[in-house]
Amino acid sequence: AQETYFPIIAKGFSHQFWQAVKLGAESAAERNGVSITFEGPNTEAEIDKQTDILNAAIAKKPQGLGFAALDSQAQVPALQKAADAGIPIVAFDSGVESDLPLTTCTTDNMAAAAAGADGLAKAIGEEGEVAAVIHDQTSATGIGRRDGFLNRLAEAYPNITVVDVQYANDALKATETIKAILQAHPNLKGIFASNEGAAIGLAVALKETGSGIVGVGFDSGKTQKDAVRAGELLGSITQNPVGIGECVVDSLAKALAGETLPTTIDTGFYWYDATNMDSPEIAAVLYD
Amino acid sequence: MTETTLAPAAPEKTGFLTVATLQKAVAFVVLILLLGFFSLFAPNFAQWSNMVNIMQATAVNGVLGVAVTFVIISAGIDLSVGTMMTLTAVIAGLILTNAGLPLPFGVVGAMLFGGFMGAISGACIAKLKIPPFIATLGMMQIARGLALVFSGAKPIYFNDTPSYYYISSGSVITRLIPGLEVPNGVLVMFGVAIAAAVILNRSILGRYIFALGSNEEAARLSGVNVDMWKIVTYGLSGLICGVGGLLISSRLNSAQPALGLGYELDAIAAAVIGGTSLSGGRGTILGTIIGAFIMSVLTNGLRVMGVQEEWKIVITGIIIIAAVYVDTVLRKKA
Amino acid sequence: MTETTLAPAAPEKTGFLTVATLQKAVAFVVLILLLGFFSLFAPNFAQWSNMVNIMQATAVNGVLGVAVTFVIISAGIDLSVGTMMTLTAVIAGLILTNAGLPLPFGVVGAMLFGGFMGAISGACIAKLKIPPFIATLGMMQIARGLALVFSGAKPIYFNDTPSYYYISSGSVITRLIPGLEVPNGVLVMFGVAIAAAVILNRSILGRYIFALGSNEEAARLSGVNVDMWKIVTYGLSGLICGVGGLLISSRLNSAQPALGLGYELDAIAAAVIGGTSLSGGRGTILGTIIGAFIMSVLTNGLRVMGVQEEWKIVITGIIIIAAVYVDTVLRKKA
Amino acid sequence: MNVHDHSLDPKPVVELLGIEKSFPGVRALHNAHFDLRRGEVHALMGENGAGKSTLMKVLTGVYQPDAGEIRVDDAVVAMHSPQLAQGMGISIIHQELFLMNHLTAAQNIFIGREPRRGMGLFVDEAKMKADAAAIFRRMKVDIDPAGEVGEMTVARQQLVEIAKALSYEARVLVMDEPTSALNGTEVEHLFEIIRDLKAQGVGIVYITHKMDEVKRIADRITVMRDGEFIETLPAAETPMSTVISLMVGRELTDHTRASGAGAGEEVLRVSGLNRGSIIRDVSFALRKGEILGFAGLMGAGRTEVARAVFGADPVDAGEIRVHGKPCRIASPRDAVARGIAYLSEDRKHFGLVTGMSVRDNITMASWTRFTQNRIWMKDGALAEVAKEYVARLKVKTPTIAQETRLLSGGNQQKVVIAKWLLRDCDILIFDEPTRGIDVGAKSEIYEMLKELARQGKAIIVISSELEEILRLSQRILVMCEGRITGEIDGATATQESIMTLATQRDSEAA
Ligand SMILES: Nc1ncnc2c1ncn2[C@@H]1O[C@H](COP(=O)(O)OP(=O)(O)OP(=O)(O)O)[C@@H](O)[C@H]1O
Ligand SMILES: Nc1ncnc2c1ncn2[C@@H]1O[C@H](COP(=O)(O)OP(=O)(O)OP(=O)(O)O)[C@@H](O)[C@H]1O
Ligand SMILES: [Mg+2]
Ligand SMILES: [Mg+2]
Repeated sequence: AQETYFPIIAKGFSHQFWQAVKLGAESAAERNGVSITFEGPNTEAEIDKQTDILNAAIAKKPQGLGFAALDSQAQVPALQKAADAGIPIVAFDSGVESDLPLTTCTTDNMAAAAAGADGLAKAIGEEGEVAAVIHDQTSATGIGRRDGFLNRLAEAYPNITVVDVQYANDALKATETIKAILQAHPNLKGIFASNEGAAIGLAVALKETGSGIVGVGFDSGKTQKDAVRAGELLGSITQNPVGIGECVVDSLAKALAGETLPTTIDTGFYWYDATNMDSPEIAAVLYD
Repeated sequence: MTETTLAPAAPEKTGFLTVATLQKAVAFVVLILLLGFFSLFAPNFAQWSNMVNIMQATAVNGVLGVAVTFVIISAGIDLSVGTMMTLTAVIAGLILTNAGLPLPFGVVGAMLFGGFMGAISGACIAKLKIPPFIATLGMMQIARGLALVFSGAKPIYFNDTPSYYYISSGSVITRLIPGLEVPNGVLVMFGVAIAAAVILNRSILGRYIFALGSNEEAARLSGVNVDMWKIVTYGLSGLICGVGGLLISSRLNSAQPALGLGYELDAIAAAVIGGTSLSGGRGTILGTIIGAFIMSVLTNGLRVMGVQEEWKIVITGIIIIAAVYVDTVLRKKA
Repeated sequence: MTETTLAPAAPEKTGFLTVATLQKAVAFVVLILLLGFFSLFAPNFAQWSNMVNIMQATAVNGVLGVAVTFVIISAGIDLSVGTMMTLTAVIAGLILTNAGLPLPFGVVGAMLFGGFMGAISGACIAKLKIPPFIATLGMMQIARGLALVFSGAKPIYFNDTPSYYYISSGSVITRLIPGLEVPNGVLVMFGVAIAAAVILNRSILGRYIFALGSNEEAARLSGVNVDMWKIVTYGLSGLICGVGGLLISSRLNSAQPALGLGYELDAIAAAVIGGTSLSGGRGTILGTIIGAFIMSVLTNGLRVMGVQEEWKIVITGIIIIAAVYVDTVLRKKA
Repeated sequence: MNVHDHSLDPKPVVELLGIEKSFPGVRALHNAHFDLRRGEVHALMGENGAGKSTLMKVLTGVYQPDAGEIRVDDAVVAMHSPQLAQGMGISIIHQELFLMNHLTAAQNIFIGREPRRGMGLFVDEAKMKADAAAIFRRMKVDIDPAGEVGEMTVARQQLVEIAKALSYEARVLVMDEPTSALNGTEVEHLFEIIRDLKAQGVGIVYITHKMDEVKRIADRITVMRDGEFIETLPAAETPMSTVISLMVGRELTDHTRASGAGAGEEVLRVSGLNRGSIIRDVSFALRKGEILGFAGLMGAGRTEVARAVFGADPVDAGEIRVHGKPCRIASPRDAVARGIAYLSEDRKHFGLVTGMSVRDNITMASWTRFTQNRIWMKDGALAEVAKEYVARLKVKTPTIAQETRLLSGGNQQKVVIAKWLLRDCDILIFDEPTRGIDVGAKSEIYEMLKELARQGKAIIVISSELEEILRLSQRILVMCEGRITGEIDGATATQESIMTLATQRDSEAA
């Protein structure tokens, strides 16, 4: 019989986060005895390119499809083609506004970022000026994490003012951006960085300026983990990307086996800092 | 005095699909080679549904390639085609969704706005003597920023204008010939290409574009209004980007304000692979369309083969170089 | 019979910092204007610590700008400088972290590898007659893909080579003159610039780079080994990208394989703002460094002012055009 | 005056035998022979497109012949690159300038073989400049070795090319129309150098369309026609009329001088034209039906005046009246719209769109007249007029679709002339209209200019050839250092009277 094959289409592939998802998907594929490919566009803006990837994947007549939609609406018609061809679909990372996917292995960016806001707020005594550096102004992940952070602060911490929100899509640009923010706001007490690249930039900027303010990151990666461990960053949030990858492949395998799936599977997120990052539960979801 | 030797007249190069043009468009050979290769080695590649995928994936890049071909033949460059496409898509969104006007307003508005912004690039180049690379690099940023400003950095959906989706993704052809499912977007691309080829080869604008690209100073000293024609050329490029904006936003049923960066390099690559000379004065629309097809066949084929993403990037780089090499060699032989 | 009139001899343009060079580098005026503007309107902008920020933010783009300046003067273009920087950083990581060799191997290895890859671009251009735009566009993809392949698409950290961090972020100057805290990365940039200026203005290679950019055919007919010197030029560009790779990876203490796309346009913009002509034959290293400073002052100033992201993009676009415009106007007057 | 050295070594240094060379659609050379001896000046003559430049490019390794033999010192060689030719002591001054505009004169002269220092890595600029200065001194020209070539006039650029060829210390020197942009003085200096070189035993191939030059310096003359060898003659015994009839295959009618009659109403008046120190207070008038000559030495400012009137360059001050009406001419477009045409002295850069066809070049200034609804080109009509002008000017081209860069120099010039004839302006400014044009075609162009004047056109001719000025002009304006130093009636003008005015410098006038 023909080998079971699932194309997994992510929002990107070169970022650490997506590489970790890929890792999870690959290990689950091995476990389930299926083959996968893992693809994604260059940036989270290239929605049409992702649609082309999706179309090429459907052309291969796969047995299942994992899809992390860059836009919750725009790609529904393309997914419809897959559904019409009888291909089971599992959405991941963020959902689509449609009931085509059998399930969504999701992670709540808003809630995760809110946890970061809580951590930051507590560390600065729930008052003072803070700023945020977001990795992307328009993507679902970027918007979710930004708004989760800002909304939580606005709701729960009236004495904290957000003096600046800027955007930087790589570690170097994040470094320069954060240094400029520190320059402009000498009274700043804390900064939130919304992905691994931004968090590396945060760590480098704090080191270079010798600033002692509170930094909170997102995702994982060696630089960030080292900085958290060394106390240079207060802490960070991680979303268990490996778990997401496993969930996608496992769900597809279950669907083929005829199991019914819940509409969403929350893979969760975790706040980690120097105190808990070596606990087995946290260490398992961190990656280098 | 002795007679001038008159060898048999060479065929004149004018039409879109004359033998001479086809001979020139040797990129075609590369395209056939790629199609052949993938048909053999990529399972499920050679199916009509996948050909439709490829055509659809070519539409936007093909249209942007046509836009930039005009400019490149005039010895300029347009780095703003990608973000200009995005900006015009956002304008269409503003007109149709935010202002709620009927479809034709959106279509015409997006194109005119593209033409207007292109003309501004052209004016910077012609009047302020800014090098095209810089003027359009600046415009690339301006268009990108304005797309975010106008859209509030959020996608604008066209849900209120259901017919919008048909610009790109419906299929007039299927209605005429059931079973032959060619999306409208592809027809639009071919339509733009034919119109562009006619303009380039038959109109006075096209003639001036070639003259500008070959020797601008000689054209100026012949009394040609060089400045005006430059502005018109960039304006035309912007207008065609407007068509690109309509295509992509119709396909995604939304104007995505962050999209577009990097598309300019693909468009330029399509033109150059198709034999347009970056030093100006030489190029064909047919070549550009073939160039765009080469790029999407390559991308699609590698995807269908399931090549690892990072290797896909490496191979794409190699094939772009190889395609132009084959083109150079064949051109010399021709 | 009477003598023909002799115009007063023009001042000589040779050195890195002669009056003539400075006069040419009118981009300087734009830089001063920008600094003045932000000092007035951006709170806390005009502080030494921020000047250090700006210098440090200039280092990478300045070095890449120098790399591409050589190529542009030779009438070529190098779109691969950004991803080549990334690739060389990854190579340094492989040598130092994965193979565990001592620091000098990593430094030299990264630069040589960059030079080697650059020479491949050069060979495609010189021997296969691929237009530089396409050859380096292909190389941009190849380098990007290889960076991902070699690194396994994961950052490589330099934690085992603690001294690596000092290449970019230590400060030799502070040790000599306590209080004057200028990071090494900035020194490296100036060192590269001075070496590059000497090569460009004094060496045989520099002479041939200008000759290639002015009239390649004339150089060829005069017996210049045009092909070889092109390869050397692109090789040199790649080698300097290697320095850029060391700078960025040392600063981030890791080689980030996904970074680098888009850096080429900044580098080219720095060169052109600094007065290098995209049609070849004209350009200075000093101008490029000033151009790079203009870009980072602009970015830093807008960030310190806290201008909204989308407007920041628009303003950057406008200022790039304006800077080149001022340059054009002043140059004409000079 | 003629220098004929009769103690010539009869054994040739280089020999070209039965050379064949074809380009797509054109047979440029067919059974061409040529040989050159030590210490002789061998003139190579022929009409435009006869194959002279091509033959010399074959000799110097730029082109490979399809058949035939090249012998150097009696040995057959495969001349596969320019470097090889240089290595054998054969160097060439190309008809079209091959200079690097952004480099200085010295840098251009020594490109590829710079004096070096610092382990061979660095250029010894000082030595290079000194060496270049020495060559310029020898040529008795005042060119700054550190001046950028792109800023120089065509004449100076040509001198730099000559200096470059001299610097090779070659034993065979090919000069392809070296004086086409030069004036009397420079030509004299060049001839002195040629005599020196001869004395040193250098063999010189000299290509020109100027008969008087041939008469003065050539030892032997080889005539080519349609790519074929016709005859080699000793210069001393052969009358020029024989050479000309061999070249064109028939006798030429003798030329008459222009008369002052026939001038009508004033069509152009320029007053108080100023631009820096290049154009100083230039005023003149031009009448319907007349040919006004502009004479002067190299760099006198004639081209600059013409460009200023044409709107190609901005001016500081000055008024221009066309048909009595003052008008602002800010661009060539304004000028053409008011009926002024300008034929540039530099056809390669300012005259031709070399990448486009003969048809498009001829019609370029008139495209707007050949459109439908002012948008669509009537290509059929374009082709028709282009063919008409190709026939009328006897442009040698395989088809009107041929790219102009593939034409011989003289035929390119004809294409540019055709462009302006077709545009049918009232005021024609012709800057060096016969540069690179052969004798036969030249007299045809002279007749054409006279005919145009008779038809009521007003014509300005700028020329460095006094012959030409004298033959054509009803009035002659002489310029020196940007000023008009005098006006002479064409009927009474002599070379001497022109030269006196042309050298009337400020210092001498004061
Ligand atoms: N590269 C080329 N491709 C096609 N045709 C060419 C090329 N070079 C020269 N020809 C043709 O070969 C013929 C001889 O040209 P050539 O330049 O040798 O003439 P010439 O005797 O030097 O004329 P002139 O006096 O005008 O300089 C011409 O018809 C010309 O159009
Ligand atoms: N772009 C320029 N910048 C500065 N000086 C120039 C420029 N062009 C020409 N000149 C100078 O202007 C003067 C007049 O040059 P012009 O070309 O008008 O002379 P001409 O009488 O036409 O002589 P010819 O054409 O024989 O060289 C010369 O001294 C020349 O060096
Ligand atoms: Mg010739
Ligand atoms: Mg002149």
